[in-house]
Amino acid sequence: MSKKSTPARSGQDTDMLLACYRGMLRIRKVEQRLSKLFADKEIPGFIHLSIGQESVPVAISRHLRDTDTIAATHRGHGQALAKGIDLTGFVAEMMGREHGICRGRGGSMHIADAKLGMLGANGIVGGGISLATGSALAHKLAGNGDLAVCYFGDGALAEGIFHECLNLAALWSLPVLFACENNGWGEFSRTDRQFCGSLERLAGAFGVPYRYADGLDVIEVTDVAGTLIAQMREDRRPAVLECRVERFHGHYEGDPQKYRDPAEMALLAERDPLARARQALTAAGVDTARFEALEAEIEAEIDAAVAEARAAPIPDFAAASADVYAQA
Amino acid sequence: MSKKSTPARSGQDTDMLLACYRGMLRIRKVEQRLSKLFADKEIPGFIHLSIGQESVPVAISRHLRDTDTIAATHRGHGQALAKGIDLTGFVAEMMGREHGICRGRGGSMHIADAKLGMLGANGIVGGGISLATGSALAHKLAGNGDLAVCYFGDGALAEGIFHECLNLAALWSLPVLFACENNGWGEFSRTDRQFCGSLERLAGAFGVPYRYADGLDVIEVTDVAGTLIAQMREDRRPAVLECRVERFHGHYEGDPQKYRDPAEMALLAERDPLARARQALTAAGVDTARFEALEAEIEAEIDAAVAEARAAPIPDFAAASADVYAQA
Amino acid sequence: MEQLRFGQAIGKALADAMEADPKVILLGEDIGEAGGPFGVTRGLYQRFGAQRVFDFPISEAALVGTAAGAALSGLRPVAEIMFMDFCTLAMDAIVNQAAKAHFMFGGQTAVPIVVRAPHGGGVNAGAQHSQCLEAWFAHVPGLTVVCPATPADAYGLLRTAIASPDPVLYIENKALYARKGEFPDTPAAIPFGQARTARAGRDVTVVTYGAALYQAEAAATQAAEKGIDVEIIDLRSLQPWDEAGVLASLARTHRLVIFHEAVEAFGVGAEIAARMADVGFDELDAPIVRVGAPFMPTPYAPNLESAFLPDASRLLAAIERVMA
Amino acid sequence: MEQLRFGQAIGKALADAMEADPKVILLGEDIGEAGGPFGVTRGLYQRFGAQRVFDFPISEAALVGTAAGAALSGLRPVAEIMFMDFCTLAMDAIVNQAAKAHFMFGGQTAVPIVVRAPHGGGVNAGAQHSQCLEAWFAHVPGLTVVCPATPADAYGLLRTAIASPDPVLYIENKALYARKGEFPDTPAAIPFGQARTARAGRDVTVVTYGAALYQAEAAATQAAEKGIDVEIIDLRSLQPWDEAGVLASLARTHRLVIFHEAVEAFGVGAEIAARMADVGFDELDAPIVRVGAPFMPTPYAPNLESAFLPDASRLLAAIERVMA
Ligand SMILES: Cc1ncc(C[n+]2csc(CCOP(=O)(O)OP(=O)(O)O)c2C)c(N)n1
Ligand SMILES: Cc1ncc(C[n+]2csc(CCOP(=O)(O)OP(=O)(O)O)c2C)c(N)n1
Ligand SMILES: [Mg+2]
Ligand SMILES: [Mg+2]
Repeated sequence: MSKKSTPARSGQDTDMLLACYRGMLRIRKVEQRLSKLFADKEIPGFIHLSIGQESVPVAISRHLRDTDTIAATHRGHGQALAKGIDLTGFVAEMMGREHGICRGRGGSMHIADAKLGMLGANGIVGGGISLATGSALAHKLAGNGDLAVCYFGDGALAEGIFHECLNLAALWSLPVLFACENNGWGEFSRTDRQFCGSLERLAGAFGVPYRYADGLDVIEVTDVAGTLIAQMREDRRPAVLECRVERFHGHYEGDPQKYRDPAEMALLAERDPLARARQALTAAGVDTARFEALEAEIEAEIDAAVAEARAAPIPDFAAASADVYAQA
Repeated sequence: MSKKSTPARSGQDTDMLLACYRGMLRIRKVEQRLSKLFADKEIPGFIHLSIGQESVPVAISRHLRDTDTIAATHRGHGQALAKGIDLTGFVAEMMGREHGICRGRGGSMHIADAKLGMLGANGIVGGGISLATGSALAHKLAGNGDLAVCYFGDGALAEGIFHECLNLAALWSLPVLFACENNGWGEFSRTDRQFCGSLERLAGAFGVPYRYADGLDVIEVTDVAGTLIAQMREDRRPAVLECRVERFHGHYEGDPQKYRDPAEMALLAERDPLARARQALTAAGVDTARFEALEAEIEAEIDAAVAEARAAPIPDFAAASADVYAQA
Repeated sequence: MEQLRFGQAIGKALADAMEADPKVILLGEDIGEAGGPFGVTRGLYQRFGAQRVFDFPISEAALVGTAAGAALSGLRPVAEIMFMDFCTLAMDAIVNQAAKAHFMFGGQTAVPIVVRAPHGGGVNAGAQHSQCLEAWFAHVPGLTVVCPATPADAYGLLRTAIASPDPVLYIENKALYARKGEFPDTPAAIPFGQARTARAGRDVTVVTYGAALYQAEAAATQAAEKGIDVEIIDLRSLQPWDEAGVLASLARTHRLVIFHEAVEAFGVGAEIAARMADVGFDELDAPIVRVGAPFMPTPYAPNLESAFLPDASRLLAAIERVMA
Repeated sequence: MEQLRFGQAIGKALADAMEADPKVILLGEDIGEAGGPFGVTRGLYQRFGAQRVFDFPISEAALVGTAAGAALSGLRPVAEIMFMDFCTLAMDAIVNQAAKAHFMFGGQTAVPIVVRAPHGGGVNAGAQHSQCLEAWFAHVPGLTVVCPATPADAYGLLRTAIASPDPVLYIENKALYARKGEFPDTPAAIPFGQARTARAGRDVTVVTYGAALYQAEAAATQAAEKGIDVEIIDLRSLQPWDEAGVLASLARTHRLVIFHEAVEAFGVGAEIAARMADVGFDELDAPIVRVGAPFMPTPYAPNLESAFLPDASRLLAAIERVMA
């Protein structure tokens, strides 16, 4: 594990790193609040936090337009927030309220914001892969220059649908970015006990460009994602991006992670993209006051969102049951 | 397309080539008879002939034991015959008779002989892939040294189940040979318009050994399959074998193949593994009388099988409907 | 009225829908240059081109999944599953993705896809190429399921399906493709959930759908010779189905037989019977009898398959039973 | 009689079956070292080792397909699908391969697999983690489908399922895992197709299965206060189901309500109702009423999900209706 921190090369670079840091911090703070709300039973069901993995959606989203589409995962809060989802609607959804972005019908695993091109989070591992591929087909036929981003975990690599869609995207030249958030785990099992393929070589077998980036370093991810996406806007072909990240929390919130080696857990702090970015920002002269202001700003936003969500009514059953079909 | 014929290196080689030739000729003659029976409406439904592809199962089966298992395809007559299926039971099955190997309940796409470790032909493209993989798991746990052969067409490469099983077989070291009969077509569409992956590189992505053999040359296939299988008996790991073959008949019997380029069709004769083998045998001194005797012998066997099948009763519906469950 | 084949009516509906709406695209195995395994899409690739008609790799999960994703991004894909039996490979996309997206996302989105799936036996294609699995889909909230029997209905329901914002399973019996029927000069879209009275009668209501209609008509003719006047209701839509229409017929005849090609147990007929045993209970003068395929996989041998497929004679026996 | 939790009874059945037959192996995601997502397989990996208990990659199609292939080669695999909703990814292996092999191959082979699948809602897990899809499988010839409600039945049916030469869908309601119940000192295998009279009564028969049983018991208690004596039949097996047992109860009570958690339309209850509207017609003194979930995906918000799930009060209303 390299300890070199991202060098902030210039003022402009510092601004960008700060923006990335802010985006990651916002996701972190929101999820920490979700964790608390869950522990307090204000959020029901089960939720999967992406704490430790914030760099990937933040970095990718920097290169996305509103009209680009994304398929998110069960661990997709960061993916949604980075794409720009409204925080109150997001929190209210978790809390099962009428003002939730999905009017309380979906929950954490089904967060979607159609206006932002969200094809939805997905409770099915690999479920978003074909949706994103199909969305890329629509973009291609519309000739609009948009692209689709398909987020998925390393566990989803074992699902056949990934193979099917990688083939299709390569065969038909579809502008879909397959973005693998590789946290080394699928639930309670290490991914290397579940999947033995090389993603790089799989992409290569279909002639699809592949790039790796260390999720510890948000600037590296931003650069690599930027290169791939710029290329995709040009040549309208698929690409694969793999980022190593760490899953700080359990598989689901409340998972005690007994199956993880304490020694490994102890090392996680060193693999925190936020700590890394903050270190670099500090080195570039950003002072504590600035960080504190950032935090305060975000906490205030979250407080407001939670308060608004709490105040929102619970959804009406009759209305929900009448809304199974889009056809009136 | 190389015109060099297989050199028959010695008397032993000639014997082996003759045995291969006989195996291929038997498949060819049986399928030609099926073609006639189908045209005469003695065989109902639809059948998929493997004429032009006989070398692969003949070559592979030379290295198989009775207890090795195979999963066959919709184009699997040759695979079944090479494994040693009883010809009368086979023909009677096609004709929908009680004496059919599946008592007339399965038909061409569901030919199975449990005694010979046949996991069944399959009407689902890719349907046999997981069956063979599971069978290899059983072999591995039994520690019996047996292996499973999974035949599949190039069209099946696009199905996700192939990816899932390649991963599993590599991950768990399962002795399954993935044998791809690549005839360049999936129904009425060229495979290169359906699949753009490299099988070799896919296998490589999972660390699975891959070998190619030209199906035109039954000796080449025998050698390559032999090497892979010997290795598999040793190391109990999966392997991939890809053989280029030609589909002489239509996708299904009766398919006029209007979608194929006449120029390409005209070249098929040059890609006939039987013609190639016969040429080599002739060069090695096998005379016409010998070939004629072979043909006569096989035709007599087929005549007898067809006669017996024709004489067999049609199946009883009550018995069939009572046999949906194995549990008495 | 001209005569048109059932398969041609489907092809015409596809063509007219594509003409009317550039967002309609077709996805399926061998549907392009080759014109489809049953010739239903013949000429469409040539007419609309490679940007509208897509030959799909043999990967049914991706087929329906990409259709759903394209629909979420504004297209109106019609996906062909070559044989309904292969829906087994695409269930996640149909059931967990397409059917639920509108609801789960709080009404923000719609998934206007049509999945065309040929079902049915009679061609000795064996157990994996003959199944009638419509009951599965009718059980899934969010899906619409239709199964036409005539060329006019095939056309009209397909136009409605393609125009619908919701995912529709459009089921066509492959034995019908070559069958000719009357076709109106100006064919109309047919709304979901409206049954058609295929034959008016006073004594017993036979509810059916798809190719079984023709066996029902034959049975009705035979019943008439025995003095039994059969009313035939062709459901056309299975989800939603015309409960009011069936009930109205039952209120006239007081006897009900349900007839379909699918396996009887847990089939579509079970729901019709169950509803009528509830809301129609007071109208019933006889047991509700269902006639469907026996509980076994479709057998291959011609004599076995003939015995397996529900036919007019089994239906007639059921009609006579409820009249007894 | 000791008390055992439902989930523990399943674990014990697995352990006892593995002890009794070395051919029994377990395949599933996270079932090994981690002990399973719901703890059902806890300790089995440690006890039986990596050659008997397999953590499977996240690939459900291969999971059931390899189980079927291993079964064809002599093993008796028990495959766990983590949530029944994910069966959508394994339908081909279940329906086109495992269910049909014995028949298609003329009785040469058997496919002794068990697919364990947790169904049911109540934990705010949303539309893709709550479905009760048993009706699909009950419609497929070749499959056996069971759904126990008590620890004793969970044990007994699982032993029978593992011993069966045929593919069995073994469905467990995840809300039951922690529920305790009486467990016999020498637990016995329970044959397929035999219902259990969970409560004897004279006025109305309630047919149910799985976790819904407990709501039915609550409703029966409430009904008793109103002077209605409810008989509860717990089906336990859905395919085959105990038609004779249900009919015998109906012949005593002359009134029938069917109650399950699954979506009502085209659900398991439809078949029960349809059969009773046929063979039980003469016994019926009232409409057959079904109570199941409304026709919508499982909603997430707790208040929505509570309103969605069929409960004792809805059942009681149905009981009162048929008594009216
Ligand atoms: C098809 C399917 N199988 C299994 C599950 C259960 N499940 C939920 S998350 C998960 C692990 C996924 O691992 P990965 O894709 O790496 O994502 P991560 O949780 O690590 O972010 C599993 C097995 C599921 N939701 N869907
Ligand atoms: C799952 C599935 N999809 C589609 C089909 C229809 N189908 C039968 S054979 C075939 C082509 C298969 O091509 P390939 O695997 O190369 O085998 P070949 O026919 O060339 O031997 C197709 C699409 C099927 N039987 N099963
Ligand atoms: Mg992971
Ligand atoms: Mg091919």
